[in-house]
Amino acid sequence: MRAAVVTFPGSNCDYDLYKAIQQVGGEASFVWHRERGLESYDAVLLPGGFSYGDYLRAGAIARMSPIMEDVVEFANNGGAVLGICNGFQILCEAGLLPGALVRNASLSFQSKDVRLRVERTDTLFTTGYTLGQTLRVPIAHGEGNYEADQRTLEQLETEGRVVFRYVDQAGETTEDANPNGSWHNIAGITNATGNVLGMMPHPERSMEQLLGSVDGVALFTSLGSNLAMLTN
Amino acid sequence: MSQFQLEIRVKPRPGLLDPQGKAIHNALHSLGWDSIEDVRVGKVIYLELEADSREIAVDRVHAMCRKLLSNPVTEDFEVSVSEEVEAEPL
Amino acid sequence: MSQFQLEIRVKPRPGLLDPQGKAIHNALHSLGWDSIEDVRVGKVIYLELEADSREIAVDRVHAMCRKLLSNPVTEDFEVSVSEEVEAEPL
Amino acid sequence: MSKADGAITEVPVSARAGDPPITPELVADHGLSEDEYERIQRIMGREPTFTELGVFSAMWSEHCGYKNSKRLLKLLPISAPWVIQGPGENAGVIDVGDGYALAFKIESHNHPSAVEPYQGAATGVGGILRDIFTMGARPVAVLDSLRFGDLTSGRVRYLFDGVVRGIGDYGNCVGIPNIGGEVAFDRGYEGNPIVNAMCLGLMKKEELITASASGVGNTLMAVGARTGRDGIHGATFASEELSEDSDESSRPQVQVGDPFTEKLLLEASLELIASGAITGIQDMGAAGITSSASEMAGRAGNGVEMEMSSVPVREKGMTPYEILLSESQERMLVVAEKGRENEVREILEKWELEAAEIGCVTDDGRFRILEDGLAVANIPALPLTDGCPTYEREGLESSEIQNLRNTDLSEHLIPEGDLTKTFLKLLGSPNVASKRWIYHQYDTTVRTATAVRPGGDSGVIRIRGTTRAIAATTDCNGRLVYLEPRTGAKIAMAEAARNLVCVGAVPTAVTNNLNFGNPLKSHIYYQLREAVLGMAEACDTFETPVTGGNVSLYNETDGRAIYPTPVIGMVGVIEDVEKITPQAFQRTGDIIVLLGTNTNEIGGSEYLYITASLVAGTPPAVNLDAERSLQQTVLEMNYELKIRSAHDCSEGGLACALAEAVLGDGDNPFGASITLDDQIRPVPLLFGEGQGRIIVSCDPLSLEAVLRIAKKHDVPAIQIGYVTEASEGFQITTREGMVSASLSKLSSTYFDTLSSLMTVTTASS
Ligand SMILES: Nc1ncnc2c1ncn2[C@@H]1O[C@H](COP(=O)(O)OP(=O)(O)O)[C@@H](O)[C@H]1O
Ligand SMILES: [Mg+2]
Repeated sequence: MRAAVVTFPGSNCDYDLYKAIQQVGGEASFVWHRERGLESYDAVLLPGGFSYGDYLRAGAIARMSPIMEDVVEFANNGGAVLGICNGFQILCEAGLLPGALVRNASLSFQSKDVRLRVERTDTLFTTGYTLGQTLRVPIAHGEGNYEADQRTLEQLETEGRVVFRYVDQAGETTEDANPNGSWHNIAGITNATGNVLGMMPHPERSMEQLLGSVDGVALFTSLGSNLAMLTN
Repeated sequence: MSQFQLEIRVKPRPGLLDPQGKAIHNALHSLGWDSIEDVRVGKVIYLELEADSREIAVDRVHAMCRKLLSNPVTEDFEVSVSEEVEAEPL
Repeated sequence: MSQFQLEIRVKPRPGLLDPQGKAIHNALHSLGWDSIEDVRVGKVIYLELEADSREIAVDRVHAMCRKLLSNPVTEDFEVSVSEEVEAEPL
Repeated sequence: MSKADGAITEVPVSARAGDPPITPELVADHGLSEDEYERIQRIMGREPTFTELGVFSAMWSEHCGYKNSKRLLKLLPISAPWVIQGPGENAGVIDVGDGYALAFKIESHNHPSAVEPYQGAATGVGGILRDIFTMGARPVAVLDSLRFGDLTSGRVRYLFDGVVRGIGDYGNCVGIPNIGGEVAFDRGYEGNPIVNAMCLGLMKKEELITASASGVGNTLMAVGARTGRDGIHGATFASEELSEDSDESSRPQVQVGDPFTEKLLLEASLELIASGAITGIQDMGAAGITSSASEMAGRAGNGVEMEMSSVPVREKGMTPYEILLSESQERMLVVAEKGRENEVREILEKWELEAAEIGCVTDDGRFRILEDGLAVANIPALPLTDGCPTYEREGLESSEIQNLRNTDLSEHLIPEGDLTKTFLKLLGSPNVASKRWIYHQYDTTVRTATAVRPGGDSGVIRIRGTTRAIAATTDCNGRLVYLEPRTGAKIAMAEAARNLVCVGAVPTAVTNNLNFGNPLKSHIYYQLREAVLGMAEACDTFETPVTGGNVSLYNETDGRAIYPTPVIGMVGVIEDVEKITPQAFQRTGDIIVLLGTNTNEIGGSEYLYITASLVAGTPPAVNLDAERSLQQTVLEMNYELKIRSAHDCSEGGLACALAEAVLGDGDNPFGASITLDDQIRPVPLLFGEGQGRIIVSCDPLSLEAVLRIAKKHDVPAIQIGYVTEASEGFQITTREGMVSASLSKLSSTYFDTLSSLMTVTTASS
């Protein structure tokens, strides 16, 4: 897999994502937000961080970068696009995913391990998981509260586009398990065609037991092997 | 050409959650101000702009709001001109 | 008793750096709006309040601003009444 | 003009129109004594201009000139074979093996945080990050050491909340994980919070760069954010006591941090250093351009000339005085090699930042400032940076503290009521309870290197591409330093080292932050000197040299000083990341062993504060040699893979340390069954803060080896119990009663205290 890690001024999880791709045998390259052209990549990854300081709204200014036109085109052509944390926020601002990520209900930044339940195992990113599997992955964000209008929310549920939800140790979507107030404990969603995934938690930080968890590995291996199948 | 001072108020859409408004509401209550209702918190952006007319200035700022300054999914905006100063002739 | 709708604008004090304003300014520039100057970003808070008179309502909100809604060290505030509705007699 | 400076064709200095005349009042307002002003006149050979007075005032402030601490700091051991850079640079640097060097330093932002907690703390983090990356190192971790008054006060909650948000928002945005710190709440810090931030940076050894203005003719460039009117005279301000009206008068001095610009500046600076286009780089920190330029000139033995109208400013009409003394954040001074200025500009442009040529390095040893070509300041650089008079004062212990120390505590040795109740009260005190409410607001895992997050004895960052890791901790119990400064400082050192060995790290070097009151008062000077002496002795014994630090004096409100608080930031090296030892128990059936000896001491304990609102008595005795043996014992057990957990005893004593070891991060708690056989009353036994104790747990099969290793080092070791299932609860039995609680009770007591205290509204006044 040749993956582009798109970096914006203020991205700070770019290197972590780059390393995650390498760890699963992929080939990662940084693409600076002012560059153009993503034709040569199999996947486009938008990393976490604070693009433009998250000033105005998280992702709002980054979404205006030249490279974003290419990201939109890449996604519209069915290319695999993954946005993590700030990357998710940018994807929403760019209209590639519906809804918006607003201030955490607690009004505080939340940094800790959460548990996620896998709700879809038929996307490019999640074939390596089993349905209902619980993952332990860190979050670190101040604006991860997923919001949309009622119609969009219902559509997401009826079309089964929620990929990850925050759950408790028992795997239940309780209020206590919800770190930011997201509607229906949403932690990650996909677009209608399933090729764009946005998620607030950081699977790229769950790649080694030494650092606390290896539950993110399957996401990157899924992506790698699915892309390999597609190109063959 | 005149110089305009504009004020843009961006506020959460009615019906959507406003955690900040809720927190302020609670805080005011616990400080004893209890006859308060319906607290909403938004952003206000001030900027100065040169334009041929007030209408053009406002139009331009509306365009900025639609493109960048507000998120149509969660926010509404209002623009007002707070001052107009004739630019000095060159 | 009347019901008042108030609008409170809290903005960074002049002279202090406003990183958010700066970033928005730069973003607007790079989108081609280049005749813009002096972008500052603040908060706007809307709330409703019951009080005997407009003056009392404003006074009360001033007190809230000093105590909670604004940071006296870094921010200035302005209060305006946007609507007054006679409360229904009981 | 004095001949000695070698000045031949000296540019005449013009007094600027509009500058106030120099009067004794103006001199005093600048924080300079009459003697100091005379000295300035001798150095200058004439009366200084207003601009020059401002420059001297900043450079000779306590903050930059270390007037009252320099002589004491000389007493600290600073060398060891692994020290690459000792005190005097932006940060200390040590060799951590495999070709890597670690830059690290701690810095205070107490005064700004007292006035504006959010921005004060945020800009504190910004400053310490810059100190690290200007050495050529990439910041990889931050820690924060905080002190506040009691949380019952709304103002204190406001300060605490603002400080934590400020630290979090800044570090999170730049993307540097927080790996630990400490916080204490005590009326001794009411009105005068302490906010110290420590940063660690890694580099390859050959990437080290120092901050000196070398190469005559090279170009000085101002890089990063523009200069505004914020924080003018911050350095002088930080060297004064706060008074009732500080709030009002110091408002214009508030600096606002911009972490986004910092992140860009960080990347740009590391790229600049790697490019080789620059020979020196320094943060414009306290005293702004003035100190960065004069210090860089001083280090190289050169001079500098700068044109003020070339400095990019944020506001119109700024005077040279204001530009020179502004402490606007996120700015750097860079020395570009002549002819390579464009490379510098290009790198900065890529990162969407500005770079402006503002002057050059000269050979005449002068600090010369021009405004539109006219000299407005012309000062010999060396006396400016090194000529600040230093003082040695008389130190005398106050009798009040002698009396406190001699307080009869015997009545407090007897527990009031139920032991379990007392225990839970202590475990739920803000000083002992989990600090989760804080570090859940800090990104702790960004950069994917955090092997031990906040919540353990030390934070640990692995070095990618090697098997190594760095551990770091900050420690100081101000109450103990207050009661007996020398002992208290040794205890801070001992605790820091224990925290390091508990994760398996060899204590290697120290940075420190001396937070004290007004040194002109003899009892404060006494505290300062004693604390430095205690620290020095411990540094010698532990072989942990001091490579840098920070001094923050005048921490007083309305004449009342804070507890003397010499915060120790200690770093250690772990050779094999696989051997990192956790704090929490790991397996049911494991044996719990206490290393060290329980004592009858309760002086200065959290127990006294909680139950009797007392800060009194003699601090626990500390034996540095015994501490050293204890450290070596734990390290050997770790190295031999004999222990499964290790946790030291500090605030709250043995009982609270055991509770922390069963709870872990709350996710997967254990139970424990403990029997303490000592002939000691239960209060000091359970809650006393006797030094030199570490709790380890091991597989029953390793017990013999554990006891053997302890014996070899002459460290007392005794089996005190074993790890059980959580459902079996937590019990400690003593000869005179027991503590017993369910894990859910322990857990809610320990984890929920801070957050429930902080959900109460925090108004700013
Ligand atoms: N201000 C803070 N920032 C980050 N972590 C903190 C802070 N205060 C405390 N912690 C963390 O909470 C844990 C307990 O702190 P403390 O009781 O001071 O530990 P110790 O007694 O071992 O020094 C440590 O892991 C520490 O790093
Ligand atoms: Mg400890």
